[in-house]
Amino acid sequence: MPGPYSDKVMDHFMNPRNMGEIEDADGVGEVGNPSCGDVMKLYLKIQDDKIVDVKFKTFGCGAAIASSSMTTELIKGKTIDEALKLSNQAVAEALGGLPPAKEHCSVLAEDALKAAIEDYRKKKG
Amino acid sequence: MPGPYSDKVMDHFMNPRNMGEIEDADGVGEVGNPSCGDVMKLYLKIQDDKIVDVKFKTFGCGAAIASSSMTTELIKGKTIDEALKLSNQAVAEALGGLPPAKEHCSVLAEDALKAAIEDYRKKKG
Amino acid sequence: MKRIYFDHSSTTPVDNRVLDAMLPYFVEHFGNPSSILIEEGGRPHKAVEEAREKIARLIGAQMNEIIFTSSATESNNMAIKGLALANKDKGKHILFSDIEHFSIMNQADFMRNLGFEIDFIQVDNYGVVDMDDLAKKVRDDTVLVSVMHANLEIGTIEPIKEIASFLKEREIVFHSDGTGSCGRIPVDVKDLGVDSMTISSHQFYGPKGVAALYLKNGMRLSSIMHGGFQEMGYRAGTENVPGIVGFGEAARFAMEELDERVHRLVTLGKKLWNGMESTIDFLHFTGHPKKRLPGHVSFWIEFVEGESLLLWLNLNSIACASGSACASNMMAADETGLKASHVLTAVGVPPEICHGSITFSLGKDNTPEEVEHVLYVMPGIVKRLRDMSPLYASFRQQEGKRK
Amino acid sequence: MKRIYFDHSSTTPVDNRVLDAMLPYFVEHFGNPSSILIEEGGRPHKAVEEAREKIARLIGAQMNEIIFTSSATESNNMAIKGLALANKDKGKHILFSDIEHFSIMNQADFMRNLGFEIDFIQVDNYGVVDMDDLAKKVRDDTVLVSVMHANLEIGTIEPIKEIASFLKEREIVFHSDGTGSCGRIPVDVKDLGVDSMTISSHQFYGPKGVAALYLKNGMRLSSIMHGGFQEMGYRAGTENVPGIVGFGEAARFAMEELDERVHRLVTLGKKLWNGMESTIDFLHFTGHPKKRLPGHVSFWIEFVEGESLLLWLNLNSIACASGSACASNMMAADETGLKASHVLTAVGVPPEICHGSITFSLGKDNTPEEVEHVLYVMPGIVKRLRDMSPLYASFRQQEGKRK
Ligand SMILES: Cc1ncc(COP(=O)(O)O)c(C=O)c1O
Ligand SMILES: Cc1ncc(COP(=O)(O)O)c(C=O)c1O
Repeated sequence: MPGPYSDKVMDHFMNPRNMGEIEDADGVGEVGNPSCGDVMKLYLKIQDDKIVDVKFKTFGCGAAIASSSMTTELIKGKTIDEALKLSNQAVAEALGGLPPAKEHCSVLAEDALKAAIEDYRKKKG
Repeated sequence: MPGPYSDKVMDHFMNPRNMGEIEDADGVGEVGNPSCGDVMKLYLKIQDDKIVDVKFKTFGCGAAIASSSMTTELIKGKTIDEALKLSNQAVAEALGGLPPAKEHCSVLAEDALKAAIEDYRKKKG
Repeated sequence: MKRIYFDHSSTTPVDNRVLDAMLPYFVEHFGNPSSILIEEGGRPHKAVEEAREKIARLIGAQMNEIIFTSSATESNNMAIKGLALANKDKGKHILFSDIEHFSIMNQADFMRNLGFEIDFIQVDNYGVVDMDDLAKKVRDDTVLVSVMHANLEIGTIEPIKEIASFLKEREIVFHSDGTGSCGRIPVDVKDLGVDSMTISSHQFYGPKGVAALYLKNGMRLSSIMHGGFQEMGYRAGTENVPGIVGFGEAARFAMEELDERVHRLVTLGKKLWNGMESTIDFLHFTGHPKKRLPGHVSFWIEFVEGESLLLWLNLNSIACASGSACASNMMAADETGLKASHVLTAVGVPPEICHGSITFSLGKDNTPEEVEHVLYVMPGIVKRLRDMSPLYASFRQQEGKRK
Repeated sequence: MKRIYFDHSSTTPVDNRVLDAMLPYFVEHFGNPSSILIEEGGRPHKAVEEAREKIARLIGAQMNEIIFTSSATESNNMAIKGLALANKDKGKHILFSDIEHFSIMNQADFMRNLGFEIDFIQVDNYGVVDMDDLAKKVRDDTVLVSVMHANLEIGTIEPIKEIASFLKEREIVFHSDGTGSCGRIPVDVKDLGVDSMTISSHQFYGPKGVAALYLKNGMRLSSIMHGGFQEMGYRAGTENVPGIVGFGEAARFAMEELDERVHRLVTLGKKLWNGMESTIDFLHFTGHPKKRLPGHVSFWIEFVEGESLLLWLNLNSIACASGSACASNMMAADETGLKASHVLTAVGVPPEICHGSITFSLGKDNTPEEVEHVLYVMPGIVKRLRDMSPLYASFRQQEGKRK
């Protein structure tokens, strides 16, 4: 299908990786606002500063879902510090690019990740 | 040919009746001005107040040539008084109508006729 | 799989019979209709006038009340700018309904720069213009009012006749955008009483690149497209002859087959509406339940985002629109293009939902089987997206607690 | 008898190869290019962008410098109104050449109403813009100058590059109407140095109903067609997809075959020019003898009225134009439409002659045999009309006396 979304975006939209919840997550981040169209929730399972499991739930457009999915793939197995270095551009790039009007979706993914890590740190104290 | 001119107009344009000059005309009328695009010259041969012969020369558009030709047909054999009653509408009607932008051509024909008759009357004294 | 096209609000395919009528005018009868002194111009000239007559007949107008343009957008621009400028001695105040298409709405700034004042008439929750609000907003210096005939996003048909008679008493010029109505439902401009109306070819199986403005005899309109003497001086530029011919044929077929088409579409629309209602929970229809375009079903679904729904439908070979059919532009330079639909906001849909609206607009060639297939596919997609939604998860949790 | 079409200034037939490229976009790929989220929109969207690239390549522009419109007239309106309004803080003074097409000229009153001041630049007897007059008329508050690239009535090609560099120094925006040049002769907008240029599809075997405006990157232009987000926000309205596709293909063929076409037309034009010169007395060519469009031969003949000449040629299966190709409108409401051509008046042709001008504009498919046939037919028609002319009679009489 020729369209605004790359094949990678469509692949992650159709087959989202790591979709779901983690019951006993160590960190949870929820960002976005339904009034802007997208809500993203990220669950992290962390052991020894390493992200051993990650899941997401997203209400949003194709780009939002694909960005969430790609973010989980990119951070799984990484240390927290490595994960924090993940920029929204990196997510967009890994997806083969996003239409200009949709770049904010990759920003949302970055924000969700940061919020989840912050939540983890807060919980950890 | 579908076009702005009626078949009658095209017939008189292609086969103008009474085109030419009368060497020893009793009345000659020339009207129009090259700057308005049309010049019409009408020659009358008159016997006993009756138009026994008529010829014209015209520089002008299709409507001007057809109006001249039709005018000569309509007045041939008529008395001067009858001829003077010929209106430009009658000429246009006889031609099956003229496009609005070309109605002035039939006016020109009427004017040429009047000028020729005036010339005749002046010459007669 | 064969595609199921439920997006006739965005555009329609050209009818094969319409294309056949257009074909001779590209190569064979290619002449310029203004070149009527040569044979090449005669046939195209005649073809344009015949098409004009067909459009006129479709909407009950006189031939010389039809001005050809290049799009509904151009007709709307011509009407608002042209009528306001020509009548500005009467006043500077203009009213648009709150649910006008962008091709009306986005003229507001330009008109303000020309010294006009723009106000907006409210609609009720069904998208029907509020006559009381109109009465309240009309002023002594109101010169022009624009209310569309039918809204392609939510399907609602407006009380044009009522508005026209209200405005006539006050001698206010009334333009109605008939993009959604002409060719789809019976339209009689004399009966409606409008002063001008936009008609769009590609909304009823005619080609893109051509439209018309009905302009009532005697109305003053300033040209905004200056040049040669085409279209009675209202709209300059060499005529799009094949486009106009196709538009004319499409109008002829729309007229001949109108009853049949409406009947079919009403039936299909009802089937789709009822099916949706019974299979999808937390579903909200938009627009008026009765006074609406035949075969037009629009709604939003709680906890389901519209674009994702649209993408999944597309992957299932079903074409529809989300948000305004013509308006949503993903290729916008940045995210400012992604505003919530002003139409849905106007009918009171909460902004977070506006992105979730879907419009199914059926056409003359859709079938009951297609409706059934859509009804069969929908619940699965809705479930899938809800399962992904953190909003739905927390809603279910809350619900669980309440029980 | 097969028609001999020598009126390519008025319009051209669509190339069969162009029509073939358009056909899939009426019925099969009918989608709205803005609906890019559904499959139906993808292909049309891509087709529009591919066409944009072809137009850009034809004139040496970037893709994002091409805005599609519905006609050369619309492009000219968009350019003059849009550039003047967007830059009005720089000044209120606008200059048009004396030989601009009506689609530029007839904007003067509208622009004056918006507070602009319009002056006109003179041309010499060949129709070439007088650089001295331009220098004299340019003011500190001159904001915009419009000079066409090639005049379709008299064939003259203007010194656009020279004008552009003169204006660039003064930071004055420069629009050039390339309706007559683009697709006919090599055009490189960067080399010419124009800020905007009009390109017309139906002037080079593309369909009617579509054209474009080249707008140099960085130029400010106010939209005059408000609505959706099409054409980068410069020009709203659903795209005329098949028209745009055809325009693109026509541009591609024009580019690929340009040298060949020009070569052929120069040869045919020379043959016609020389033949006319040697067989018709009291004949006066109009326009520049060298700097002119290939295959374009325009003239007036003493004692022969143009419309009658054109009608007789038509009866002999020869199509040409008299007066301005696009301007003459016999169906005008009254005789005010029959003014002498402002172009011919500007090049110093006496008004009584203006009605007598003829333009032969040849195209890629004309043949030497056709030129020969026209040369064979002309003298008889000229004689026939002179024999009817009282002016010629009195001229001959005078001549006789002199001898
Ligand atoms: C009500 C209405 N008016 C006008 C338009 C503009 O139509 P176009 O893009 O064909 O100019 C639309 C587009 O869908 C519309 O819905
Ligand atoms: C130089 C020039 N510009 C613009 C136009 C207008 O073209 P259109 O009628 O296709 O809009 C013409 C028409 O012949 C022309 O000669």
